[in-house]
Amino acid sequence: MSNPELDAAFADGAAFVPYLAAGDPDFESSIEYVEALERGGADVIELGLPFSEPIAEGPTIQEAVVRSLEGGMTPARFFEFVEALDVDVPLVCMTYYNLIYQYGDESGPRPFVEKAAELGLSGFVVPDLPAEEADPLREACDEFGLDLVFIVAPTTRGDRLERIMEQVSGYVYVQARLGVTGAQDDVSGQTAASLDRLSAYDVPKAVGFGIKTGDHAERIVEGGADGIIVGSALVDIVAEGHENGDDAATVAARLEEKARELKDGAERGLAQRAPQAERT
Amino acid sequence: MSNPELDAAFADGAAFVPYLAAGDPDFESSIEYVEALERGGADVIELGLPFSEPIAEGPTIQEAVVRSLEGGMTPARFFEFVEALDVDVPLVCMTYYNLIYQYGDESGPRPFVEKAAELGLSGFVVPDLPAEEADPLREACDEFGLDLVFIVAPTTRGDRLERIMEQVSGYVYVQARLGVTGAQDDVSGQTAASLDRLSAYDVPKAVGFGIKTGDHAERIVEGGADGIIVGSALVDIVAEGHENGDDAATVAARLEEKARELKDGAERGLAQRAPQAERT
Amino acid sequence: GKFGDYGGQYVPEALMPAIEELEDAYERYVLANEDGFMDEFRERLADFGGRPTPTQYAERLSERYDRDVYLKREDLLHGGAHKLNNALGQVLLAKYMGKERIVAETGAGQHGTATAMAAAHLDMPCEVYMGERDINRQRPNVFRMKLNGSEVNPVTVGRGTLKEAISETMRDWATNVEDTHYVIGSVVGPHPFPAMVRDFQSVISEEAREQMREKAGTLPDSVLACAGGGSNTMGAFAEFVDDDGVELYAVEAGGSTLDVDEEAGVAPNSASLSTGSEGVLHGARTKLLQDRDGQIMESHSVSSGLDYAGVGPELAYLVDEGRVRAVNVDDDAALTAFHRLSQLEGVIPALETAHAFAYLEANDEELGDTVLVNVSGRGDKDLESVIEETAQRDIDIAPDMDAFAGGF
Amino acid sequence: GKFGDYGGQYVPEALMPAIEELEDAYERYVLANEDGFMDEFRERLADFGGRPTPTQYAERLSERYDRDVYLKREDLLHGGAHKLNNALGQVLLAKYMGKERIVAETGAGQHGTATAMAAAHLDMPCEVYMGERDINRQRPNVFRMKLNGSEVNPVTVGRGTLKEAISETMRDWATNVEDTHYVIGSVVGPHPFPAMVRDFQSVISEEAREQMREKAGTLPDSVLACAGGGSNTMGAFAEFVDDDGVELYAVEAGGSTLDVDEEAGVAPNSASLSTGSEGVLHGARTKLLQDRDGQIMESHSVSSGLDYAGVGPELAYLVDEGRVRAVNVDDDAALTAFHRLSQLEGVIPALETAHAFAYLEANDEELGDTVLVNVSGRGDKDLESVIEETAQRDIDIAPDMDAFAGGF
Repeated sequence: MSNPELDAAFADGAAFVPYLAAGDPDFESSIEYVEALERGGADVIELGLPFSEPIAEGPTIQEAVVRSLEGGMTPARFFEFVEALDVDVPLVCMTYYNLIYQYGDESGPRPFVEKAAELGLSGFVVPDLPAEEADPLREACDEFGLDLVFIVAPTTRGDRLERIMEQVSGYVYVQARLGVTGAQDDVSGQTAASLDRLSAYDVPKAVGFGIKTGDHAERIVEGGADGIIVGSALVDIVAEGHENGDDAATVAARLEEKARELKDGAERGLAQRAPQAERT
Repeated sequence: MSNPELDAAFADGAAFVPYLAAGDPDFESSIEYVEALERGGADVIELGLPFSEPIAEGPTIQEAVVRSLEGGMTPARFFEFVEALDVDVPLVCMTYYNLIYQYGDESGPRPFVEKAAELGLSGFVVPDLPAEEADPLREACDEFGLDLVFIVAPTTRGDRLERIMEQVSGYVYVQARLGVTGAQDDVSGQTAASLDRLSAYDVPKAVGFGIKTGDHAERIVEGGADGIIVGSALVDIVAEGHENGDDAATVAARLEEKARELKDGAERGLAQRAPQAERT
Repeated sequence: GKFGDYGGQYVPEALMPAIEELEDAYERYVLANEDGFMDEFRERLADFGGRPTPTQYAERLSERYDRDVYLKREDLLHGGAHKLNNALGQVLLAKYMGKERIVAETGAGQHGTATAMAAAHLDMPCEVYMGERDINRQRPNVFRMKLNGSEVNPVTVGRGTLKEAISETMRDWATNVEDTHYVIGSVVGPHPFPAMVRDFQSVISEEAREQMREKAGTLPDSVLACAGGGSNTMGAFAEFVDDDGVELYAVEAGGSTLDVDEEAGVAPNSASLSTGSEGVLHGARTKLLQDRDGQIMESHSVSSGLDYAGVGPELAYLVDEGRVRAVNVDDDAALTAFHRLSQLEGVIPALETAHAFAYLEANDEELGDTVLVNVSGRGDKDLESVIEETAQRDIDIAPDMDAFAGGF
Repeated sequence: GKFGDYGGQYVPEALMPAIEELEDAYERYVLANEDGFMDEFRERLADFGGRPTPTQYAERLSERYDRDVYLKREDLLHGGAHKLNNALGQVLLAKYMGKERIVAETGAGQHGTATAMAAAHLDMPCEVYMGERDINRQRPNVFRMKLNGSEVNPVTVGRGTLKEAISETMRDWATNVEDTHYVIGSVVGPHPFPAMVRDFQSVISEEAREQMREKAGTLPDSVLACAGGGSNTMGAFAEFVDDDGVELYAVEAGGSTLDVDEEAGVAPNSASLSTGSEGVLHGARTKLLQDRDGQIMESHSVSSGLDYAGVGPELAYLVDEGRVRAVNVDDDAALTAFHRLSQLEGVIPALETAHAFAYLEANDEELGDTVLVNVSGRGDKDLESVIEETAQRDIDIAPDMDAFAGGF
């Protein structure tokens, strides 16, 4: 069901999937930042389309959302943003369901997905859309050949997991711990158990929530993840630059450096995992 | 039942009965003031022993009570005050029942009455002691030969009036209108009707509440009263002098003058009434 | 009109005819239910007031004291305190008597707000006298009275508190006695007020007695109620007085100390039953806080609703007779009990009410297996005082106040 | 979990297992009364909460409108509003589910205080999220929560009001979902919340329906309730929905105007049913105040309790079906109605509640012979707002405010 771009992105087994809110803190800088992520080694980029009520986000990304909205970001601007981006890696739109639902003249997710497909987006992550409510979006994605990524939480088990895994495509977003998005030192969390539960499924597993260093990335990938998703650690760099009034190029350089650290960590993790896997 | 002093005071038919709070605003000045009332023509003087909760008094006398209490007036000081006074007219103590009740070692009114008798006081007016509750005080008064003056209100009729008139001695205090003590321009009020109801009783009728000028006094006596009781109009003079910092002699002179105006008015009223009485 | 030597009618003659008229109305309407007065009163208490109020088993207090503690929830009555029982009764009675105007005094404002509510409900013009100082301490209650359409008349004489407000209301009544009824706020004043207010309030113990039988299967071993003037106290006790096995505790405000300052005329407490002496105030012979001469003292309590130098004559009598035990707790204990009940039971009591719970805390062992406490009112009105008073003390269990430094 | 197209469960996956667990508990304990849950709930509502609340005949309103007006007196419930019905139900359910901690959001503070009371009563640790701006506007309610032992967590993100507090509480829940229950404050959120909160609140109409039969001998021709999130609305309507002859009016806050400022993202009203459009917010598909893109608007009402951009999905459905009429009144009319009810009936309503009475005033002729109005809460909490808002307007019937220039 997955479209080939995302399949390819995860092919090497240590995908680095960074997140930034599109338009944070302004359209132009944000373009530079996203492009810096690619230079730093991003395999897939999650682009946030900010919603006024981001119930799944921690303080770091909430503030990014506020900056982006104050900078004039809207769904229409978001699509302009995607159009303006000069990157080659697949882009996944991360947003809340109401924005997808309201877009266009008819109600329902189809116009939004159609537009996303037109612009070459590869898929969606919608944190407030559990599998139970996902049919209409799933159908639109199928129609236009986009992936629909679902999040699997540490509490997701049994029938629920089954239901999600039937619907997911592109990759599964493995939530490393309970709570909301945000950098956190302890990343061991319930990741191993979650990966274990998912081992039977053939979709790439990208782990997110709390990864902030190359070491974290390394450990996660070593533990069996096919990729790492990093948001808050990168948004922090944007926020800091914004507060200090640093120019966009400087911030972009820092983002690129951080991206490289994370990607390198993931690669190291993969390297260390391979022999172990052979040993068993 | 009346003692001869009060009988004598009302004998001429136009008695002037002024009221002052003893010790207002201080012991020495107050002595001068009371003596000035006698010079001005007082036939009986009502001396107020201030109680902290003077429920029957209007604002003028409430403030006199506050000044007197702040000046250190107590029941013991009150008796010293009476002793220090150099006046020949009968003195009636006006106070609230709790002070009478608490005085001395035994509870009940007897010690207070005994002490009052010893000092030559002629009687009592106790505004919060209706006839129903007056037996103990009445008995003590009888024992020591003092009068107990009762107030008759415009609303006092029938059985109530009967009950009061059985107990009263000295004079009956005819309340000219409803309300609390205080000077007021309209003195016609319900006085005529009250005097009419009382005409069958043989005790002197002194009218109070609201009399402030010689003209008022004249009309009241002409209307059949045996005397007039004046408090607030005199207390006003004390209050004004106190506020202006006038010396006691000046204030005393004003009081004497006011007293004379009132006494003269009462005399005129009597003079006008007499021929009418003959005509019928 | 007497309770032993207490009670009576010590009022100006001008009021006596009105008082006789009221006695007559009390006997006919209240005691004999003429024209169905009591039926209408009880119906309005139910529909407008929210009666019956529950008697609630207090789980966490019961656990704490290892005995069964029940709460009679007068805090749930319309207006937030037992006061409406009386105010509604008297305003309705005034209507039956053909009066056209209501006056009332208020201290903390609870009786004033109850009277204003009742007057609005029954379409009677109402004026409430309130000491200027109390007006400043209890602005929300002043506003509630005004919202209900009552006039609030500031009393500036004296210290500007309840005592002065009562005197001033009596003066208004003496002036307008022919068309006006004075809705007195407690079981005080001249007969028939103490008996009549008790009768209006006795619905508390009437219900509680029945509810205890239902819920506990037994009468309580003891009943606790705070006592200022004593209306919630008599209301909570009345129907238990004949039950010999039920101990009745009137918990007074011990203030900062039971000692009095005769010189200054100040009793830093409101414990008339515990420490007062017999005297005459506001129309009745009762127990008072007075100096040796008989001048009334300035009383004090952290709870302005208990801050009164007198007490109902019937309570004074019942204490002398040994039927009611007069006890007291100080400001600190009351404030701590306020916090304790709020946290343990989810019921924020009036500061008045908190006194009863402070006594329970300190003396639970003497109270028997089953204790009934009258929750005379809710504490919403006291929040500002509680913040201030708590900040001045070191109360372990009090929540952190820092967020509230700005006041309301 | 759907009401037509409305409702659903639009929440982060992390919460879904908890929501499934809650659905299961709802079905077993609430719908099937397993372990006597509903019996215990109803008993606690009676003893702790003071149910039943009366349905009162409003004499002076009836006279004014020349029809029979009845008041369902939820203002008499413990805490001063209908909110306890739900809070107590959910905290008790959390206990049955073995949860060890409660979180809740609050806007004006009414749901927060109700939850804090229920949590104290049932001995459950409780944290309440409240926008910083609301904390500053509603200090007395903040203090009441703290007095009851709850933590109050300020929410500083965004505008700092209810919308943000709900989001923040969901985040806490998503973090602590295993031992924590989220006591949502209205008939909003993901299934089963809308249905469950309705069931806890439907005691209002269950009682009122019976009381109307007793007192009026008939069902009302119309039922009026204010609508913000809609919990008192659904509570007042639920048992009447099947009575075809009973018209149901959900009275929303028209604010200053029904026009919206798309540019600023501000709707100066809270009339989601009257003017909103379908969308997804806080876990459910319902009617919302949103801009063309689907961003949620800042709502507004003189009553902070109605100040919410969404509404319960079942109400949205019933409005679409034509069973409930969505109407609205503006701030001025609500404030005037607040004063009118206070003066005429001696009941000071919450500003929320006043909206229903404003509709009655303007449209009494369409409401039939017998009208039932749900008095969802009392107005004590609103005194400060009322003083401020009244001072900014020219309301004939408002009492003179001069004495209160100093505020509280």
